This record gives sequence, structure tokens and C-alpha cells, in this order.
Amino acid sequence: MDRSIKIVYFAWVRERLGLEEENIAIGGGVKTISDVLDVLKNRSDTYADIFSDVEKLRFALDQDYGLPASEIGAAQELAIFPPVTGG
Amino acid sequence: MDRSIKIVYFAWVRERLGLEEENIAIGGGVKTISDVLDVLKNRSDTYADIFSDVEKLRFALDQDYGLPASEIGAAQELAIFPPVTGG
Amino acid sequence: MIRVEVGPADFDIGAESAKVAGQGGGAISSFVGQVRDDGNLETLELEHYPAMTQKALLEIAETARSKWSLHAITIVHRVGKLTVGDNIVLVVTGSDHREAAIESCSFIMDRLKTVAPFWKKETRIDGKTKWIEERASDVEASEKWNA
Amino acid sequence: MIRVEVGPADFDIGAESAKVAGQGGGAISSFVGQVRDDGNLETLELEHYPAMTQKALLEIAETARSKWSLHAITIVHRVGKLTVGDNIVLVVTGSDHREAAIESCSFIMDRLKTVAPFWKKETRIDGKTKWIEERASDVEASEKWNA
Repeated sequence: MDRSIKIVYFAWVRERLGLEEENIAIGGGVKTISDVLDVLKNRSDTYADIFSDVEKLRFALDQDYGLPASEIGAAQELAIFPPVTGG
Repeated sequence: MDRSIKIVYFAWVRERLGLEEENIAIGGGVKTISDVLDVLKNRSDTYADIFSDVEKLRFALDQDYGLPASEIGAAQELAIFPPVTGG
Repeated sequence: MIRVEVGPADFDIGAESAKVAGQGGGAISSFVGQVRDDGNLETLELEHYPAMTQKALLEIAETARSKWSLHAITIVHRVGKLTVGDNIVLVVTGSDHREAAIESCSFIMDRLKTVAPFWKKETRIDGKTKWIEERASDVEASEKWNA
Repeated sequence: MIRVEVGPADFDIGAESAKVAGQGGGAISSFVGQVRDDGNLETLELEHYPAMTQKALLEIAETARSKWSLHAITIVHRVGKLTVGDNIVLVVTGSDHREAAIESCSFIMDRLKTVAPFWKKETRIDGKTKWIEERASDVEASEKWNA
């Protein structure tokens, strides 16, 4: 079933997109974080550039860390950001 | 050559002797901390009790740690005390 | 008692340490991270993921409490624009034993660096900006606790 | 900069930490040891060997400085009659790196426990007194740094 998911961006991902968050529609075939990335990469060259190298990205589903292969399930929020550098 | 050395006591050694420090005369044959302990043990039963078990004692010659076998050399002050418990 | 605080406000290490000490135990370990002067840093901006930060810090603290016997844990992490010498992060742990206090403080810092959702952006004196990158040594330090 | 202080006066961890931070570096590690409440402790008396204490603490600090890259080391150790909750000892180390700050702080505490000429005597609520004995775990902790 089609639904939408909120995506939030941080650090250089946010800056390069010029966007803090957005809602995107996802079809029933979109099951994993990787699938969401494929949707994003198809949007524009800028998106493709930013989301192609998953090694440089980290993900959280409803504020819990996930991997590209993680199933999004019923998650309402997907966060995409570079490796953290706090502390 | 005969000379005297100052001996300083701490913690339960001091308490059991009822003495913070004393000067004792030592003969030319007294070369090591062990030799000084022998002199002390000969003084009385109390002294013998306190200084017999070297495992329970620690030593410093002119404020540097020494062992029973350490030569006293020209040291002016020998400290005798239990293992330290600061910090 | 676990206390986690995230915001722009500075912290008082003396007061935070006293609060932890007041929870019992005779061993209090603290770590303070500040903006380091490297000669041409203008500002350091700290961004975070508000919906996740508190949760991530609480999880780190709970893990520390499960690994060591602790009376109290305090984590304070600042966000926003900071400059050289400013405080960034404070961790205080209290225990009956110094090993537990010191090790847990070290553990929390290692996890903070690699798990808590904060990002640092430098602005140099010449106006150039740069997002700080993850350090391999931080990742290794954090992973050693899983051994 | 190495600062060593021994005396009956209490210390201010906030002020001491700030002094160390002022010497540079972005990583400040602190440890505070206090008199622990075990339910029936009246007072803890700390005796020391004045002629040797300063020298022993300076040697510990110098060894730490030779093992890690540090901007500042502060050691404050109280003597005299203390009671439950009172501060006994403070160690603060400052470095560019948290590992150096935390490890050197831990090292200094381990050495303090086994090398610095201090002795603790407890007076219990029932009036009985007892000299604290050396703990094997402290000796092991201190020796591990020689490995």
C-alpha cells in the first residue's frame, strides 16, 4: 500500500540538499532503507550525488540506528546523516 | 665509623612505639636497612615485635623508597612505616 | 540517578560534580571536552537531532549503569555556536570504586563520540567552513568496549 | 604545568578544573575521592610524611607527563581529620586528547594509592579505631602500568 514517510536530514546532507526534512510518497515495493535511497536517487542529480555513497551515510528509523538493509516497517521518520562527531 | 641516624615513624608504627622520631647510634657494621632493624629489635620486646615482620613494613632513606637490603650509605633519615593507604 | 541535558547553556563542573557526589559513593570521575585552539578556528557549531539525542544519551548512560556499579551519571552536551575554550561536553560518574567511576566515564565519552547524534562544523578565521569527519581512532575506542 | 598541594584545606573542583583547562588542550579529566559512608564511620584521619609527600607527588606527576602528552596536572591531597562526604583527593589532567587525559588521571590515582606516603585511620561510631590496610587490588592496579 502506498504511504508517505518523513525524512529528516542533518549536517552536510541537510546543507547540500538545502532541506531539513520532507515527506515522500513510497510505494508498497519500498521495504528497506536502501529502497528509500533508490527513490531519492531518482529525483535529481543532486539527490543521486548525495545518496549514492552509503558508506558516508548513517540512518535512523524512528530515532533508532538502522542499516541500508533494515526494513522500514511502520516507521514514521527516517533520518539520514553523516557519521556523528559529537563529544 | 660510628655515627647516628634519624629514624622517623608513621601510622601504627609510630603509635605502637609512642614515638615520632629518634636518633640512634649505629656502628660501622650497620650497612643496610636490615642491619638497622636488627639494632632496633635488640632494644626491647616492643621494638622486637614491631620490627620483626618486614613484610608489614615499608622504608624510605632520605625520602626515597628502600628495601631491607638497601644500603643506608650516607642517608641522614630512615623512615619506617606500614604500606601507604592514601588517595 | 541518571541526568542528561542537551542545550545551548554552559555547565558548571563544580556544581555537577557535587550533585553526583551527593548521590553517594566516594569516587567521582569527570570529563570535560572543550573547543580546542588550533590557531585558526573561529567558531565551532554543534548541530544535533533533537528527537533522538536525549534517547541516545539515556541509552549510553543505561548501558554504563548495567556494566558498572554506579550511584549517578550526568551527561551534559551543548549545541549551537561555540568558540575556542568553550565547554562542549561534561560527563560525571559516581561510584564506590575509582575503577568503575573512571572506566564508565571513559566508556560514555567513547560512545558519545560515535553514537550520539551530534555533528560539528568548523568555521576557520579565513571564513572557510568544514564539517568535522569521523575519526577512525574514535570508532576503535568505542568498539573496544564490545570485546 | 604541574601543581601539587598537600594540606588540611578543602579544594574547589570547578576552580582547579578551570586552571588546568586554562593551560590549553580540549580534554580535561578529573577524579575526586571522598570519605565514603559505610554506615558507622565517625572520622577518617589522614597522616603523611611531610618531608617526602611533595616529592613523591611530584614524581608521580612527572612520570605521568613523560608517559602522556599533557598540558597540565594538578594533584591536591588533604591531610588531617575528615568526616563522611569530605573531599580527600583531587587529580585533574589536561591534554589535547581524551585518552591521554583519562588514562593519566587513572594512572596518577593508582600511584597515589600505592606510592604516596599517606596513611588513613578510621574512627568508628563506637569509638574503635583502625588503620586502613593496603588493598591487593590497589597494588595490582598500580603495577599494571609497568607492563
